Amino acid sequence: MLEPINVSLESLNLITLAPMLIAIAGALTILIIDLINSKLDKSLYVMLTVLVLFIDFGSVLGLNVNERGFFDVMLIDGISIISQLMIIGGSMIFIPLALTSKRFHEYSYPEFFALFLFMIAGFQFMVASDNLVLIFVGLETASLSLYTLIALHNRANSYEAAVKYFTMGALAAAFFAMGSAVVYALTGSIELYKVAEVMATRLHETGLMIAIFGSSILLLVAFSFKLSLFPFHTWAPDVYEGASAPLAGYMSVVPKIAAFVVSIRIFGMYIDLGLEWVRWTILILAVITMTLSNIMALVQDDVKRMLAYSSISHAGFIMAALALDTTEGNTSIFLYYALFMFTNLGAFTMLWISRHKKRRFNKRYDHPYEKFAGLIQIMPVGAVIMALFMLSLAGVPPFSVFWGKIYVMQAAVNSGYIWLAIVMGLNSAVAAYYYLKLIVYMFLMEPVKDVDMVYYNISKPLMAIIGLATLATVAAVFYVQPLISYLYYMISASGY
Amino acid sequence: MFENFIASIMTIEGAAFYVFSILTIGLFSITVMSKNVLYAMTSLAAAMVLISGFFFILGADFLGVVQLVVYVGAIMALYSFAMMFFDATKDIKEKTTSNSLVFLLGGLSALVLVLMFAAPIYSENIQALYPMHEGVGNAQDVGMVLFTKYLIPFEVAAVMLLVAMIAGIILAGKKMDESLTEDMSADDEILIIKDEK
Amino acid sequence: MENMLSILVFFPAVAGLLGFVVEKESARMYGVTVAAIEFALSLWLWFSFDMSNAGMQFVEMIPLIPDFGITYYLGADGISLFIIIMTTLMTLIGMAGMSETRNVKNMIITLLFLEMTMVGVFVALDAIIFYMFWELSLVPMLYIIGAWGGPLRIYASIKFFLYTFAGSLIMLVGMLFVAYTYHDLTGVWSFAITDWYALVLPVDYQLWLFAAFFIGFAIKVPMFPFHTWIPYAHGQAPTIGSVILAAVLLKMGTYGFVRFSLPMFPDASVMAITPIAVLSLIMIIYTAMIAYAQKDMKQVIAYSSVSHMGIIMLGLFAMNAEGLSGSVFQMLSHGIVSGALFMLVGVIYDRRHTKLMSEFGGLAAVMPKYAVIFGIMLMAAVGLPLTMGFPGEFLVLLGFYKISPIMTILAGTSIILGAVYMLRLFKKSFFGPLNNEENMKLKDLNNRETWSLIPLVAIVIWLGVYPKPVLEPIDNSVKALLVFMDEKAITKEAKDMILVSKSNKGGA
Amino acid sequence: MIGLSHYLIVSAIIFSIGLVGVLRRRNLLMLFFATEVMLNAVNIAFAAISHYYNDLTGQMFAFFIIAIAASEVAVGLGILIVLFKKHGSLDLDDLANMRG
Amino acid sequence: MENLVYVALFAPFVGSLFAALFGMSQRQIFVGVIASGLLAVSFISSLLLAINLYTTGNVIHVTMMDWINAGDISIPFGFVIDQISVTMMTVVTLVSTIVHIYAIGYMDHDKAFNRFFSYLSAFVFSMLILVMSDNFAGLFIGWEGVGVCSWLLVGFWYHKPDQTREENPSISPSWAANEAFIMNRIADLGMLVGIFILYWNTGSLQYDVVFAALPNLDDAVLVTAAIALFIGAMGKSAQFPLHTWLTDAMEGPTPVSALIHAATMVTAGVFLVIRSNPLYGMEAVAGVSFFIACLGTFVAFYAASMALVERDLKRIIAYSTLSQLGYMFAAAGLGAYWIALFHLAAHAFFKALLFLGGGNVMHAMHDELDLFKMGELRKKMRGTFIYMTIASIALAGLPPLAGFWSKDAIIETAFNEHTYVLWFMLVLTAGMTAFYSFRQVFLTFFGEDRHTALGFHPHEMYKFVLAAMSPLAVLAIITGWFMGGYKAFIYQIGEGVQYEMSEHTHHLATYLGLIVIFVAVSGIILAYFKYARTGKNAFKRNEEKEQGFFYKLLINQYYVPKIYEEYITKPYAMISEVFWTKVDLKIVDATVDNIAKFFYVSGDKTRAMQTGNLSNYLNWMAVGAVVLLVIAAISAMLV
Repeated sequence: MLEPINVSLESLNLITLAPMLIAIAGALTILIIDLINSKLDKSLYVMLTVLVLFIDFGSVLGLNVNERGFFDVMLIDGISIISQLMIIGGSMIFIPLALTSKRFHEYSYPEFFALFLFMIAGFQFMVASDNLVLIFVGLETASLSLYTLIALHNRANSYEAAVKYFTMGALAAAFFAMGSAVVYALTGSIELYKVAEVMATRLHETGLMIAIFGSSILLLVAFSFKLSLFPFHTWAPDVYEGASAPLAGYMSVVPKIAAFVVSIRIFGMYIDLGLEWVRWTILILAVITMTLSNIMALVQDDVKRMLAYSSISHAGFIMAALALDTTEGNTSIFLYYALFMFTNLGAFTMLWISRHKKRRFNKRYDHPYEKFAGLIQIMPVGAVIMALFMLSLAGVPPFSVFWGKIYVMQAAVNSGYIWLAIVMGLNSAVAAYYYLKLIVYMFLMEPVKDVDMVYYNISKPLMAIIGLATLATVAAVFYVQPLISYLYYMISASGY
Repeated sequence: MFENFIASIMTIEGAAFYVFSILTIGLFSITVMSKNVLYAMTSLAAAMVLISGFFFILGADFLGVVQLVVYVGAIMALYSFAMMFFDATKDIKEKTTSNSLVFLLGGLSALVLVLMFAAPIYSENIQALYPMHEGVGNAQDVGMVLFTKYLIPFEVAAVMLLVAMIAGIILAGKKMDESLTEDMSADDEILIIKDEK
Repeated sequence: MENMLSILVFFPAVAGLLGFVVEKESARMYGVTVAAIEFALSLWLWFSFDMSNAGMQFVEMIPLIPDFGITYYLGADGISLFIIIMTTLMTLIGMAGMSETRNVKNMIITLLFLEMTMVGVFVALDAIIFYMFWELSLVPMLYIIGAWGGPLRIYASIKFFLYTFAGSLIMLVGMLFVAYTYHDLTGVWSFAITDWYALVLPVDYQLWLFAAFFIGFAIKVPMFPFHTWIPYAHGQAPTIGSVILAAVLLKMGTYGFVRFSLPMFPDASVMAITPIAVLSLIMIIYTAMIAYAQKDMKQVIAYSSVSHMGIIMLGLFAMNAEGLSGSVFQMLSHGIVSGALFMLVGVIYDRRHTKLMSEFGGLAAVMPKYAVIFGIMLMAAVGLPLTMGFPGEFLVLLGFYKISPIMTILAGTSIILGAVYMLRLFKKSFFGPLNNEENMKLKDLNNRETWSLIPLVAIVIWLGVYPKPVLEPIDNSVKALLVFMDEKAITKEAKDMILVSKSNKGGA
Repeated sequence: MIGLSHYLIVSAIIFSIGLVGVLRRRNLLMLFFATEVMLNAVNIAFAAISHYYNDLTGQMFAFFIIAIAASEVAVGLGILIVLFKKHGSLDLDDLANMRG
Repeated sequence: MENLVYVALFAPFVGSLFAALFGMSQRQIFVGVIASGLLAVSFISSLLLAINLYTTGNVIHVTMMDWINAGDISIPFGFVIDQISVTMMTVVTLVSTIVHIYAIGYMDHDKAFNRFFSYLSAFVFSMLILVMSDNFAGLFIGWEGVGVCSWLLVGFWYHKPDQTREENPSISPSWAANEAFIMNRIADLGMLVGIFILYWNTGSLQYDVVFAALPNLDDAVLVTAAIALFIGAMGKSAQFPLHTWLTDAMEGPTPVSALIHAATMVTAGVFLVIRSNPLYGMEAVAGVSFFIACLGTFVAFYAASMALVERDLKRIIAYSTLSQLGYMFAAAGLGAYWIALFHLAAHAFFKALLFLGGGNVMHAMHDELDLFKMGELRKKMRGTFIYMTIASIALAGLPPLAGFWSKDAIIETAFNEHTYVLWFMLVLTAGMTAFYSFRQVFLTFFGEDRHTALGFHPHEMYKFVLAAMSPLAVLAIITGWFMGGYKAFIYQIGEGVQYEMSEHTHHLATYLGLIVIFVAVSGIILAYFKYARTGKNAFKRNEEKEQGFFYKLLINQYYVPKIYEEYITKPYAMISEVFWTKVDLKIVDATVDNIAKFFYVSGDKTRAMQTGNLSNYLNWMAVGAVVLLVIAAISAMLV
């Protein structure tokens, strides 16, 4: 018989669980409310979700840095706090986008909001642990919710997107599991801090390198899928296109932040062990990703798809920063996403508000460039705002993404990867073309059809979100400093 | 080498291993290659039963049971319902991707993985973090770890299953049949402001 | 007025924002008034400028991102002062003389934003702030070319934007590397150019960085072989766009060389003399010949503009105060003269909607005032003494003679080839019999056109006869720059090559 | 004696079989089977490692993999059902509306 | 006295501005009158300065203000009134005044009367800057200024269309103007280079500083500087091979030709050499100087040869100008600077007179210039006839008129320097000069009346114009008499300009003079027999002779303009076109576009990987994973 185990409540450090529990409790509340009264309007659920997220945000802010909890499964370090804050923040911007002036299928389900909160809880678990099991389970919770959210948009394209995403996700999950198995076989542990210790002692055993490299590759395949690195990115454009515009914008930011945190933990570990090979593999993948998706974005006819490719390119950009494995590099990841989040969500929101079921400009696409032709004449303010987002994405100072971009490039230069900085620069130049293309359509061309407006789907909450995104994009220079110092502090405090 | 093989096959464990290995590999191959969904599914179920056999050999009794219950019981049941729903009992026609590429990839991946696992991956020096205890049943051991160290993942897994359930219900639900966002016949997606009010 | 430069930079931008409120019909007057106030402000800057001080004045410094060393840091010296004044002047004149009638309000607002970015580039003393204005300046120009341009306007505007954008990104990497080196050596992050000046870099670093900055600046200048965007940009741009482009935007490139490349990389600059001189020579001769082959008046001016930029480039690398001061002076002169020439071409384009020389001939008879002003500007463009074009060109050639007599002679062919294409242009359009029916009834300059051109004529002559008020502050700053470069240079070759003025030899 | 490697190699082979299935299959249902195969292969590996290290972690992981597989099936089948309702087919090749 | 300097300098400028004010309005006589009056003021001031200088010997040096100060260079607007500049000033202002008055009559009917005066006065102002400046940069201002004014004035009748070279060798006024400007620019580059050399070696551009520093310089520097400056002089003074513009410049109104292309501007090159006599007089640059002399002699002969067959009245005079400039250069090159300067002055007077007379003829003949269409005009244009004869005698170099003294001195110099070849050439040229100048006189004023048949009814010029020309006529006669006085005057400058014949030459002077006179008279007589007779012996055009090789060679100016056109102008245009259409558009620009296109096309290509088919996506993923695994395995084995 085993001895009973005595565990003190303090040693569990339950507070580390609070944020996720809040999200889960929120989700359950929504489900219960629905059970009580099923005729309630989406606005109620939107606001409830925002409130839950608000509390969640507060509880994350209250966490202390570098704590472990619950038999060391939970890990609350700097990056887990900042990533949770960003995940919740991004979600708070995203969810009010449900308040459109038109009715959409997914928002008529209260479950949509419950799943959304579950997904956030999943992401939070994913980033707040260094245990591969919890990472895996968190990841799957979030992913399964996300697949459903995509499918709920309820169009042929969304099903197609969901299926593609799901199937490839399942394959990636298998790779993740296999990778974990190899890691486990190598070290007898699946907790990364322990893995790092053991692996360091086994690095020089003969014949073992193949397993070490192999494990890194298997895990890399899984996360490259999540982060949409070449050649595992193929799902991304289709899924972004099939999903509703705000969800696509959301997907290009929040799940990636979570995946980046785990990647920092896993691949940072490998690189820290002195495995330059892993660093180079990631670097090369990152470079190919940013270049290839850039040139593919060049030829797109649809703004949403173009933004999808551009999001892939941005992810490649950041992945390169990850490979640097320096504090600056890691800071730049979060800084970049913090800045990119507003701009990209803003851009996708602009597409969202231009959504119209019947007034289509193109059979195949929802948002072809032609739709925006001459927008400056039809809706000048909208055109200017969209142009600001595009310029920001292109990396024109002083708009937000520029600051992220130079920070990434500076990090590359600081680590001696000047060629990488140059490649990033040239890629930005190529990228400028397709952002410019939209600006050209909006400002320099004549409207294609006689339309008196393009933004059919606009409502006050959406305007507020766009206003916020615009403000964050334009005034970035004023908050970059506190942001950098906070991020840098948090990241260096957690030792990355 | 060959003597080793003979020696290993002579033990019960060894014999069982080889039998199970050959059977699972064969059955899974059928799953993958068969044109008939029914055959594929049946062979999948059978192979899974055999895999639980592996678990029993390896002393993971609890896992073996779970494998039987969840996989063979739940998952296979789901699949069979799905199969009935999709009416997929007939042979299916598939345009297969070029077989040479597929087998090349499969072969290469097998080769590399085998090479990886053939490496001296096992180390005597590794201390078990959560050792199995002599004379304690596997289920009890597992329970002890599952409800201390792995309580959180366990709970998250519960949430995940809840998510899966909700997702399954709403996706398969009747409400999904009508698409507001696409069907032109459906009620216009515009809910002009007056409705909102 | 401590924050004079900030006011100078942001006044047009604020005015531009407020301009959205102004009613369409009144927008033009609004723009002209704002530009006039801005010009007055820049003149005030001149009057409060301490002529004897060669260093930075009106310095403002507000930390923006201290962790990353980015500071809102502005200042002006003798070199930038006049370029700023020229910028405000040309914006004012361009706006006053603008004949555009489509979407005037948008044009005015765009121009005001453009003015902000242009002034910003010339007063920024922080590399990132510089880069910010540098990049931002592309956007309004893109819009101006793209929205009001000719049939190929979209191609031209995109080419303009992407070309310069690509170049400046390489430059950005260079900037980041300098910042990194600075951090490496001092432990402090800083993008302040004045901090960077203190950085003594090894020669190979200098060369690489020089190359990175070179690409950014050379495309803007535009140096051969990066010049091909400019014929399109000029060819398609509306008059006002060409005026600003030629007068101010191109100067950003040459200004960049003075502000960054020379003081930061003295050794590399000295090593780069020959390659740059060769490129400049190609620019001077090759584009002058191309200008000769043109059939379109505006293209002649566009290519001539490139050719003249070659002279400026040459002067920058003369490594002596004569050449460098001349070069800076030539920037001003080129700005005013080529701006005026583009306006003049615009005048005839407004009347005839063509710029082909073959359509004209004998214009001097029907448009005498126009011919006179055109003639004066043309003479200034070919560097006639007592016009503004001369002192700069003369000093540049004089200065560069010290480096290489042969190259100077080749560069000097500019005065011949310039005369060749300019006189051909003048002959074809203004001389000869008045054959074309359509030209017979052309009206001479109207009041608006006259009064926007007269100030330029006055300046061209005034600064040709008495360049001292402008040349002296420039020269002071240039001399200080050379002393600084000489002290900073680490190789013997560079120290030998950089010629410090005798008046400065005793220690600056 | 059967060593760890034996199990792992079996696991590797089954994993590859699963991969071949994923590559070959055009019917989504059958494709899902193949992913199950891959996950099962990993389970064998985990159980074996667990056994040889005498450590329970591997069994835990395998346990969670089973749970994950179950949820995936639920969601996956849900998606398949809506898809089937819309398209009337589970063939991948019919599913290429979005491309380029 | 300093104020007088400014008065002399700025009076024409004021006149120019004043005229410019009325530049676009109707013809106003008072504009011409005022401009002429202001020039007279300038002349009087110059004269006073000259007298002052002559009596006191004090060189006046004024600095008006700074012009360009950069680095170590410091260029002021400074003016020096010494013997050389005052000579030039007096000559220039005198001739200009007369030409201005003349132009009031000559340009009477021109719509752009006011503009003309503006240009003409501006020219005088520039010329004065050129001669008065105390530094090379100031000289260059004037140098370019006169170039522009020349451009404006040659192209004054800009409305005339281009013609073929056969119809009109000068093509059109505007073409000629451009040619003149561009040719001058070529030379100006040489001059600039000379200025640069002097600056970098002496640290200044002030004449006094530069000349003081010359002895310390390397020979090579001196030689290159001398060559470079002389190239500048060659352009302005139309020396071979930059001479073609001068004859074409005759497209301008005749007063312009008289003033600019005879009396003043074209002599600027000679002036430059004289001004730089400390440089050209140095041992080290003796070779260059000798070359100058040779080139001068060659041009004298070369131009005279072309004048022999020319039929265009003005072009003949232009060739004679060219030829006389050659004389001046010969003198200057041989070191006889003061003689060159003296010939310059004398030439200015008689050549201006000749041109103005030619202008009268042209005015009378309604711009017809073909000598073969004139004849027997002396009866209708007595005054003009007398003036032109005086001027032609002076040009031909018969005593006691001005041309004899100065030209004879030059020829004597050539003898004195033992350059007998040059001497012989110069003597021969003198004969040719006499021949062609009298050929022109005879064809115009004597012989058969050929013009009436063609419908010309010539009439004499206004009286006031003829009166205005009289000072020139007087000067053309008497200038030579003051040679001795002038010599004393100019010797005040110093050794540089002093030149004395050797004893030996002095002895032979009379004989040498006689030889020249003999040759000249023979030329005149030959011309008389050929062209002046009437009746049976009257001159007839010989078409057959005009097909001869020499005739064609000469009438086509030795085919030099044609060569320039075929081998310089056309190739230049062609290469320009190639550079533009082939190099710039097809190579440089296309490269840029192709880089962009490359990205676009590769985007289109890679887009194919996004087939939309999930199976392909899975394949991509599997391929990626397997490839990475294989790479991992291989690199692990290599590690």
